[in-house]
Amino acid sequence: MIETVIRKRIEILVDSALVRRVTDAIDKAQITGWTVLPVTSGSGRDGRWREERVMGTDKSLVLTISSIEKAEVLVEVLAPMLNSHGLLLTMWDVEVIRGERF
Amino acid sequence: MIETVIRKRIEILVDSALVRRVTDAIDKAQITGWTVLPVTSGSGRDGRWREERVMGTDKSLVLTISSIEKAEVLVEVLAPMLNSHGLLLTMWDVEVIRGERF
Amino acid sequence: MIETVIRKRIEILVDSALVRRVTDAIDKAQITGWTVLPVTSGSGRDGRWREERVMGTDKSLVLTISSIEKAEVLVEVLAPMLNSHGLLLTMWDVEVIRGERF
Amino acid sequence: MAMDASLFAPFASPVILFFLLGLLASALRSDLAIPEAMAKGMSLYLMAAIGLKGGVAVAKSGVNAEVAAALAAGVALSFAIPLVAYALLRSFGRLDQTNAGAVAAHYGSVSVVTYVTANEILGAGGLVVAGFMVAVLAVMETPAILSGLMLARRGQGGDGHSRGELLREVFLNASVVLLLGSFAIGLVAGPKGYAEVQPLFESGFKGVLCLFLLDMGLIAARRLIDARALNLRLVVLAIAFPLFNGTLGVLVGHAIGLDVATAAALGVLCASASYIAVPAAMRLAMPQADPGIYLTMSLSITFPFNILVGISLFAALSRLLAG
Amino acid sequence: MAMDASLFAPFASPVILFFLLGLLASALRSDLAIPEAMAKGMSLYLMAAIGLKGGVAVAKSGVNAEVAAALAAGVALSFAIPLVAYALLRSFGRLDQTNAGAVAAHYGSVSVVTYVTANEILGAGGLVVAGFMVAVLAVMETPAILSGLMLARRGQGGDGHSRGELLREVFLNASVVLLLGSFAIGLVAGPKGYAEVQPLFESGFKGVLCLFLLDMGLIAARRLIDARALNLRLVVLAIAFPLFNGTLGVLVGHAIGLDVATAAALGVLCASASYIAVPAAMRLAMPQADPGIYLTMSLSITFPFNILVGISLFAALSRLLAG
Amino acid sequence: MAMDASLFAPFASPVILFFLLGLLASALRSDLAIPEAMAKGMSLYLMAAIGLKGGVAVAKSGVNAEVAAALAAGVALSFAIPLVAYALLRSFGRLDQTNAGAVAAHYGSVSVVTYVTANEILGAGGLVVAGFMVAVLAVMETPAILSGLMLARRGQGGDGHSRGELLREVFLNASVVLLLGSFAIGLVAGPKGYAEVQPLFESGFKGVLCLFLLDMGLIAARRLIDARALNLRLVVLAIAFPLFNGTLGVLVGHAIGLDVATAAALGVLCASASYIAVPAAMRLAMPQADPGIYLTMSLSITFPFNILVGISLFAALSRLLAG
Ligand SMILES: Nc1ncnc2c1ncn2[C@@H]1O[C@H](COP(=O)(O)O)[C@@H](O)[C@H]1O
Ligand SMILES: Nc1ncnc2c1ncn2[C@@H]1O[C@H](COP(=O)(O)O)[C@@H](O)[C@H]1O
Ligand SMILES: Nc1ncnc2c1ncn2[C@@H]1O[C@H](COP(=O)(O)O)[C@@H](O)[C@H]1O
Ligand code: NA
Ligand code: NA
Ligand code: NA
Repeated sequence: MIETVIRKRIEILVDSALVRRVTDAIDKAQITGWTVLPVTSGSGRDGRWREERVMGTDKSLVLTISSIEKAEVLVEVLAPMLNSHGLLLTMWDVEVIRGERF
Repeated sequence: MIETVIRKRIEILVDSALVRRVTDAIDKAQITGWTVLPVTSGSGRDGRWREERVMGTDKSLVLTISSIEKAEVLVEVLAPMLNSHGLLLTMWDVEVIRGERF
Repeated sequence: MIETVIRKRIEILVDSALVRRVTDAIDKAQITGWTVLPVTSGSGRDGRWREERVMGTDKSLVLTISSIEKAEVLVEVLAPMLNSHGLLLTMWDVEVIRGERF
Repeated sequence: MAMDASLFAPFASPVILFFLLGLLASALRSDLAIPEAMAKGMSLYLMAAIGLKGGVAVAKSGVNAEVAAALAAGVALSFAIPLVAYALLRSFGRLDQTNAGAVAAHYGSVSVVTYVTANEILGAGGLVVAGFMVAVLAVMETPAILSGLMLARRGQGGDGHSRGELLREVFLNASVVLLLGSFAIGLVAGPKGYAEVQPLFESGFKGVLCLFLLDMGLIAARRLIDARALNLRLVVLAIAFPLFNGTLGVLVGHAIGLDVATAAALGVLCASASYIAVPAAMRLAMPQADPGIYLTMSLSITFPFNILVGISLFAALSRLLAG
Repeated sequence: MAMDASLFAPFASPVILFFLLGLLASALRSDLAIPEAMAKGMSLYLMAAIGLKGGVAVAKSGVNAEVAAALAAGVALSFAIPLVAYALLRSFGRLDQTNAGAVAAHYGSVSVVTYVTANEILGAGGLVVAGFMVAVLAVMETPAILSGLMLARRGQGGDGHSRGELLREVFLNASVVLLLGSFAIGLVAGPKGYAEVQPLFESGFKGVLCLFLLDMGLIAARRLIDARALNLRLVVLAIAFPLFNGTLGVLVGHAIGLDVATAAALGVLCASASYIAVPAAMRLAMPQADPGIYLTMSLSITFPFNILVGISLFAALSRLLAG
Repeated sequence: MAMDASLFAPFASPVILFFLLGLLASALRSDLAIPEAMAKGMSLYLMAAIGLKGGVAVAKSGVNAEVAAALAAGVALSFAIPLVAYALLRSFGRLDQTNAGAVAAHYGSVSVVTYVTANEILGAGGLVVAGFMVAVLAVMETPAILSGLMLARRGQGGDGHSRGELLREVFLNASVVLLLGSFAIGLVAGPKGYAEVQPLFESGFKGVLCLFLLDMGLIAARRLIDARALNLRLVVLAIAFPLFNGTLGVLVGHAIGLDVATAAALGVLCASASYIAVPAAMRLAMPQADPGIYLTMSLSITFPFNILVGISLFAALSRLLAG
């Protein structure tokens, strides 16, 4: 059987205009990579939004896999933005193959 | 270290035409929000589908984070639709920051 | 309370040109279905990429839910491609409803 | 001899040739594909364009008893066609109540692209369809959904929660709103206002239709290849329905006094089957019905049949009736 | 009497009628929607088209003191308008410092689509706006962002990390680059080079504008329906601002010697509020400000007001001033 | 003197100016971007348009020995160019076997947009390329992929599983199918059928090409900025290849008796490097090869070089050879 190791998967929902800042933080935490997924619409305390053209209100989902240590570094780095810019961050354990990459 | 709490992450794959009904159920369960992701294609017992234009066969992925109690309420509310409308629901524990929001 | 069972959720990030090969592997492992999500951009050891038109560098995320046994079969089947084609595979336990389907 | 030529003339039109290219490319499993946003954009464009054009035509011609008769006939046919179709789907087609109702609803409703293509093919043969038929097209979209649902649910209580949602979906669905809306805009703006936007909506029309039919060909063939639920009986019905309903439409058209072209267009509307509005409504109201049946029949068999054969046939029939 | 007619003439134009259709469809909660990629594509097209056209016009007319005066007036007005707006938003509107600064920035900046629509409506009334106004449009996008930020942050240290990012966002944002870039291309290519691409950029223009305004109508009405944060005081300001700023713009235009059409266009620029560039900058620089306030005011109230009423009003005013 | 002017004339064309705008905007790190669906849509449009136009031209001119010679030359050159390129990439470029094979395949294949742009630039200089060159373009896409793979895999057993998939990818890839398909449609429909769709496919062509090249400029410059794997030797090769291959193509063109314009176009095809079909095939067949090398060379260096310099150069050379 193929061997797997446990890593953290972190997903961050963020204004598209701020994606760059989040991925810079990921690079700074020396995590090997990240992937961005599109998002169509949503609703939260600020009300509903839709992928509303170029109006600065659309969001993206940034996903990154990392070791637990680097995940903690990333969360520390992002902490101020989490509140000021209303990021939504979730994190959980996943099995990965070729774990030495992360 | 930043403190995290455990919440449920629920993802529901649903016909795009029915997204509204699912998000209404989420609102009714008093969960603070939800986010919709696009989906490109898939295959199941009913065979293959693709993001087939405006033909009513395309799907979306609705994602919501909530406390365990509210998650249970949501699942109860959605239960009839899960069968009749063939929703695909998965649910797992995640760590979140600013857990008081959910 | 509605009963849930534990299944594996597997997500595989793969060049869009190779999605077909991954879904064939899923079908071969006799898993009941799969769903493909679009992906916008990313960064890894090979540097950054963006959803760059029809240039063969765009990626997709293939998601499938299966029993633990079938998940193991799938991972075995995909193992050679994981290295040669640089797939990114993560896997974790989720609760599902109507678990007999998977 | 002349009729023969007119039957085959469409096959030299780029519009039809692009549709064939799409069918062929999918059959060969090429990866040619039209981006979804582009396909949706083209369909919005086509609907706005025919709506406008129809409205302007009516602004010129005025409204008369013929228009009212055509609208009434359209509504009645859309209601009635599912009843016959349902009976045949149950008996000859061996479908259960739910699936028979769902399929019947598709055949009572209409396909916008079939109508648009018919307009072009008829026009190339010198048959100019009356502008008000756009309004007939719009009003024929929904009645069939209601009779289809009624048939499918006889003896089963409906799903109360979703009634309002469904009615909104049915009466305010995108294509009805856009068709009737741009029809009204054409009426209000008239020929003068239309002149401003004519370059986009008229010059580009046939070219866009080519690309759109390329996409339809790709999708129709792909769906047929992936089809699991289809059997020979259903294929037979998917060809018999347009033949029967189209003939009925042409006859009714002549009976209520429509001209040759317009009666042929009514035939095409009756012959065509919906593959956009009705499937969406079915997913909401009858999720148990199998899209592998209703979409494959309407989109992969009836639609190509009408584009390649039906339209020319109903034109010939309408000419024949006019003597 | 004549003025009356000219005030209502726009309502027979398909451009305006499609906007009304969008508002109506959203109000009825129809599911009509324009795919996002298509909307973005149309907005890129419209900007490239007006940029090119403006550049070609200036290539023909040459640059003179009038151009310099108009550019200077545009920059000054964009800087200054937020100052007055801020004061009113704080006092009459009862907003906090952050939200007042954010809203003020929107009203100092401009809306490209309002400008484009004004060009068409003015043109239909025989008023041809000078080509260089495209450059004025481009330079008016950003100064207001800076004064808005300054107002919102008085007494609070700025966020050092993001300054560079913000300036890039502000000065190199997509619409500024595309407007000025295609303006420059028009200048260099001149009438001869432009002739090659005219079929796409000129013939299709009004039709594309129709579909784009359909989308804007859909979005504006939907946002208004979903709005939570709006109150009557803010609605009043969202109508008072364009009236006041537009009048100011027309007066300044006449004062610096612009012709009737061009002064009216300057009025429209002042009256219009940004809903693309500025919201994006605000999300970066002032995430605490509430889009439910600034977007709803600029997009759902001021934008429709200008399209339906403001443009005709400023045209009438400019004619009046010219005697 | 006259030649000098003709060399610089393209820089006043909006087509080239929009490409430069794209390069500049990316270099300044502006956020200007074309939605992906729109870019794909435009590329489908451009391919359908040149396919149709070529087919109609051949329908008029008929097929003769020249056409056969050009097709044969195209296939032979596409097979042969990778052999030379591979040797240089291994020795001078210091690439390993896999990457050298992958890059070589790109240079043997062709770039549709380079061809389209060349058509416009040559046409503006009075050089009308023969319609059948569209077919040559289509047949040159794939042979290079096969020779590139052969080179990369010498002495290593191929991956059996994927052979069929690869061949389908190669011979039925979207651009080959669309180019040949619309070429065939043009042939069948002829000038009369083409007239119907000409407004879309001909009038809009140059304008769409402008927007498409804007996007190409944005992508090419962005990729160059993000590039990690490139070194000076590879940059030198990415300029030497088009110079050498383009000259070869022009010479072969004259040798087989093509006219000035058509020989120049064959030169452009040889000089151009694929950045769509071949990269996709490489990801399937040689995932170990680094896109950071082959895409950056073909897209960010060779493509701009050909657009800005190469096309004019091969036109001048072809004129020179014709005396
Ligand atoms: N640690 C990571 N987390 C999330 N996505 C990643 C990670 N590493 C790589 N990726 C994604 O996988 C793609 C290929 O990675 P690589 O093979 O390292 O170039 C990247 O472009 C990213 O989209
Ligand atoms: N409980 C939740 N689950 C999933 N997504 C959420 C949730 N709460 C908020 N969101 C997303 O985060 C965005 C911003 O939320 P908020 O900051 O509460 O306005 C919303 O528009 C949703 O897309
Ligand atoms: N095991 C699975 N894993 C992931 N997605 C699935 C799975 N089974 C079904 N799906 C998705 O759910 C849709 C409906 O499935 P079904 O109801 O089985 O036809 C499919 O088209 C897939 O997109
Ligand atoms: Na029908
Ligand atoms: Na303003
Ligand atoms: Na080449």
